[in-house]
Amino acid sequence: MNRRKLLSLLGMSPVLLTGNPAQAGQTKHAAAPAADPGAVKITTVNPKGTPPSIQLIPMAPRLDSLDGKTVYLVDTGFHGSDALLHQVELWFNRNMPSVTLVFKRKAGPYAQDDPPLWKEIKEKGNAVIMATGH
Amino acid sequence: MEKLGIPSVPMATKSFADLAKSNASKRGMPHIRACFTPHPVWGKTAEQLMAYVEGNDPVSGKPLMQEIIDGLTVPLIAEDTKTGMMDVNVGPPVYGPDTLDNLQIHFLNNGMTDFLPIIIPTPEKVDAMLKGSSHHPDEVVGKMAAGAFAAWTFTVRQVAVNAVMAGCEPEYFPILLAVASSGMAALGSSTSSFAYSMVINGPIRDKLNMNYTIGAMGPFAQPNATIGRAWTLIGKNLGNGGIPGDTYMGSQGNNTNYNNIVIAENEKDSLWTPYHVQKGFKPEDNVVSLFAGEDIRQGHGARGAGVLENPMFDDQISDMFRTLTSQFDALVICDPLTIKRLVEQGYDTKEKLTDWLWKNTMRTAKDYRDSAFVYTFHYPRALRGEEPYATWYKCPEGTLIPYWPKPDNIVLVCAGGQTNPFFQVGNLTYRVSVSIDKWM
Amino acid sequence: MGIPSVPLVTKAFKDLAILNAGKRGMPLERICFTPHPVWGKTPEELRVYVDGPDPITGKPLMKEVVDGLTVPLSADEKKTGIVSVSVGPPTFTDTAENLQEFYLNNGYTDFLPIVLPTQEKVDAMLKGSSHHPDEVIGKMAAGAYPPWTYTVRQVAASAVMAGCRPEYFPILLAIASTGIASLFSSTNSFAFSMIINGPIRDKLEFNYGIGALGPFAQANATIGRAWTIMSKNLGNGGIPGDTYLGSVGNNLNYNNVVIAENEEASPWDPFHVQRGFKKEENVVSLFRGLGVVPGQVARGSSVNTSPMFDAQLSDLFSTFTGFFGALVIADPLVAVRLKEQGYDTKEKLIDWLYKNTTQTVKDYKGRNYSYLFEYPQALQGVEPFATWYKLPDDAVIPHFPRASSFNVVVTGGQTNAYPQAANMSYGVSVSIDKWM
Amino acid sequence: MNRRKLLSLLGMSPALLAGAQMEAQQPKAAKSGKVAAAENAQFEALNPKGSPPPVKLIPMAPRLDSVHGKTIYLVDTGFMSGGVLLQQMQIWFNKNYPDVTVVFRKKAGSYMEDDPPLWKEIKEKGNAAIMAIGH
Repeated sequence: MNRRKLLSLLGMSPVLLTGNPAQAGQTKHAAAPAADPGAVKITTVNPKGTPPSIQLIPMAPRLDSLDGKTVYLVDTGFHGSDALLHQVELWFNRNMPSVTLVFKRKAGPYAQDDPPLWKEIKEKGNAVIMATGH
Repeated sequence: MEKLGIPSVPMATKSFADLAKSNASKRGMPHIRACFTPHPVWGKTAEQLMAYVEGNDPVSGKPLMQEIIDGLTVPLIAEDTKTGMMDVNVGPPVYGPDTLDNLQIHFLNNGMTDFLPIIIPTPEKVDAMLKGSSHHPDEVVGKMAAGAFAAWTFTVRQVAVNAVMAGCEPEYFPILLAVASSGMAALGSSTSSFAYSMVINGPIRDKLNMNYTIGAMGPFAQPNATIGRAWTLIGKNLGNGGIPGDTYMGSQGNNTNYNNIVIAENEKDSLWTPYHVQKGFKPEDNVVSLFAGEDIRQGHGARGAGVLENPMFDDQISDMFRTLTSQFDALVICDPLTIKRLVEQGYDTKEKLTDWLWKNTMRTAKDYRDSAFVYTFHYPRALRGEEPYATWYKCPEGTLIPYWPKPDNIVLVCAGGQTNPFFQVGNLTYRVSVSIDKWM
Repeated sequence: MGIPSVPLVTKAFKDLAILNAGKRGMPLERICFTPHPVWGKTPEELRVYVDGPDPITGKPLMKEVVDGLTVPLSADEKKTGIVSVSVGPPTFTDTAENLQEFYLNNGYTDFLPIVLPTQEKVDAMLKGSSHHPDEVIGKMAAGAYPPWTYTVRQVAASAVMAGCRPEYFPILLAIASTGIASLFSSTNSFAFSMIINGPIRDKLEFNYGIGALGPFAQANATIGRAWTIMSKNLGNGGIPGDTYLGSVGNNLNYNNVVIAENEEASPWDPFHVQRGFKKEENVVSLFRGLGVVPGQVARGSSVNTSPMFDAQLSDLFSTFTGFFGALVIADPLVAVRLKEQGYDTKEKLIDWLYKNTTQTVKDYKGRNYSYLFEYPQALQGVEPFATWYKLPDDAVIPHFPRASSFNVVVTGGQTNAYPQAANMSYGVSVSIDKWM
Repeated sequence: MNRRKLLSLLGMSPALLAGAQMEAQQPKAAKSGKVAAAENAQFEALNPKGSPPPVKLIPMAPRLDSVHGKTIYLVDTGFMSGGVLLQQMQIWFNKNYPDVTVVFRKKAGSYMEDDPPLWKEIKEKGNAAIMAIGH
């Protein structure tokens, strides 16, 4: 930038800068304001993308009771969920001793699926309790 | 020098050409005869520098030394000897009438914004903002400069204009008046690109629906977003800061200057005393505390970060301090879960933890002396005998010393939504706490 | 699967659990809640949780679990079929002031003022690209959610809102086409960044001089912001407690660290040329990670006549996590000095940094990310993690797994000689020209 | 938030959630009013600038007839390597203007601080000054 432009950015008086219009001047002059222009309505577009449709999944039929059934306790790997499930296991031992409990840590990082485990539960289990969150 | 009657020529590197000229003008010598060398001078050999001396001024294209001698000997013209006072023009009090689109462009093109869209400060909107405070619109709030420049003054009304532009609601206005009254600009002129931060305490956080839980420091609530942004607009328009090459020289810039790290303390979920109470305010007082420094970073890289069973957050925070400069202090932001764990470890007050951190985070005197700014800012104080700097400069290189003079140089604040026990560390120094209630 | 199941979730994740169940097609899933947190609690404390009530319903937790598995399903719970999700009408009509408030209150913005996306403004934005307004250009999700799709026109609406000019539009289309959202659902508060290369930097007057990373130019300010607005509107990201869970939040999400490379003042190849593009091509490259730190905080960063930036950078990286990469953001003065020291290519510098930035195996294993993400890979034999996990605790290993963890870009105004560095990984480079 | 409200945030159809309000509806019911191009309406906007202090003009010092036989102070303000540059300049003067007395001085204190004793010395003993700033 040249000196004149720099000085005018400072807002220095044109006395020193003959012929240079001050930069921080008026905007283009326009006609007088319309009556209450802020009340005029305008139309804008919705910026949202298109979400996928959701396939509803019917929940699995419930068991008549847990007596004599096999319940899988699945740990998804978050801090502390194994310890919590262990307490759940102890609760069943105390209160519903006929329930068989199987503790499983889901393989892989928490965002990954574990198809072999789901297959095992499908074959051997009757119900699942999953712990997530820390 | 010129004031003393001695002709002088300031010489700067090409990068500082704009700055040198505008500074001379602000100091009253718009026609000073400045000369420029190529950039940088730093890191060059004697031979390379001799080539600079014998070469041309890269700004004017003329031989450098000829220009210097001319600068000292060519007689002055009338303009050069002008004296008196010169007013600086910042434009008319009102722009328009014009369309909203044209006004938006006008504000943007004239450096009055952070280059993001603004709410156009119409008289109606500014009046509505002024209703957010009992203070008279013409009351002078304070003075502000972005560095070693002459400070600009400003009124309640001028703060209101900037608050409207940033997108603030009138209920936020007392916070902005409190921030502006500190005179601290959120864009400092240094060639280092500094970061700024504000901590907000008191019932006003809930009254304004400030976010201090999930995503506390991100773009998830209007007061957090707009109050932080308003500080940058205030720095530009009321403190004349943020003009690159003139009042802003940060070589690379700092990405936190968009929002200036607004932190509403999560007092509800914190097991520790809120920050403003530590500063002597009452819990029911509303207070904004301002910080300045380098940056803020997450604690994930600390040794032992996020370990499964027994995280030692004291060790982790201390470990993060390894990459902080002693020129600035430490602002540690803890999620409430982190604090719960620290309390279980025995740190039931902030003071216990800052005391431990201060005693257990050490570096060698050599590392201290070799870190940024210390030579520039601490060494002169050491020469004057000021402690602990004098001792830190006298002791052998291998001596272990603390990072900062006192445990108070470490500040702890609670924010976060308890989805994970994390913490963040800012290399930021506490500057001032201001009552918001006084500006209501 | 046909097996009745009950998820156990801590109270802090209540909204998330319900919303996710809805998105997965089971809006009425029987979720049971425990107090928060579970993590760090003793077995005795957890037993109190198990014996106590669900903090949301107030009913005994284990009764709820057993009921969840045994009480017969209601008609609604058995429902099947496809539910379409509404995002509201295509346009809104009101006064400018009310609309500004409406967009803000409905989560369409980053809570800062916007330019209202009127039909005229969106049409003008669309003129910035030759692509058809109805072309579907990508899919985006802020995490493990079903992604949303969007058209050129929908990108244009977010671009207008952010304050972009029509000339910027191809850059936004290029970013949107990657499907990468700048607000990610993790409980970590991630930061994002983009590097812009090519002649478009000058055409759009990007700032890559003084204050390059700060609020000093319209292109830098609005394009970065537009990424966050797109992530909210097109990828359904950034809803706290639902698609955004970052506990503490990240201040860099306002602008997403827009870096226009100072190709002219750099002594090295520009970033896009390193990635196989031609110098005259316009390219945007995306990064993700944790944050940015300045070189002033490194050991040996004092002002002196022979700064060793290689060692300073290496020291700076010692508090980075190796899970993300290291992006060196060098001022041209730093780059020129490094070249004088013998690093005449970015690759030479990277090679040195990779070899000389080290840690002990003990420190490596002690980091959470290693255990959560790299230990499973080590078990599967993925290198270098497999070897690292076998070494003794005091063995010294690189801080980052590969030389490709490092990247170097040059920007800044040469007023002082400091770098910045981001703990961020390279994601992808996209041609901007294809979207012109 | 309850489940109904949360699911309605997802935009799920009210068929499943009878009675739940859709959030993403029209803004406050648009009354009949004219839907026109408010784009062209005229507004006034206040200037956001503060008040800068006036600048006191300082006349520059009279220039020398020539530098021959004069004493010139080279002042290093303490930025990186400024001193090395000025030393080269001193060598240049010795070579090209051997009758000029060149005095090299480093300004005391950090770069923000003033150094009155130095200014006094230059006023008394010097005829001209060259100051190096910037790195």
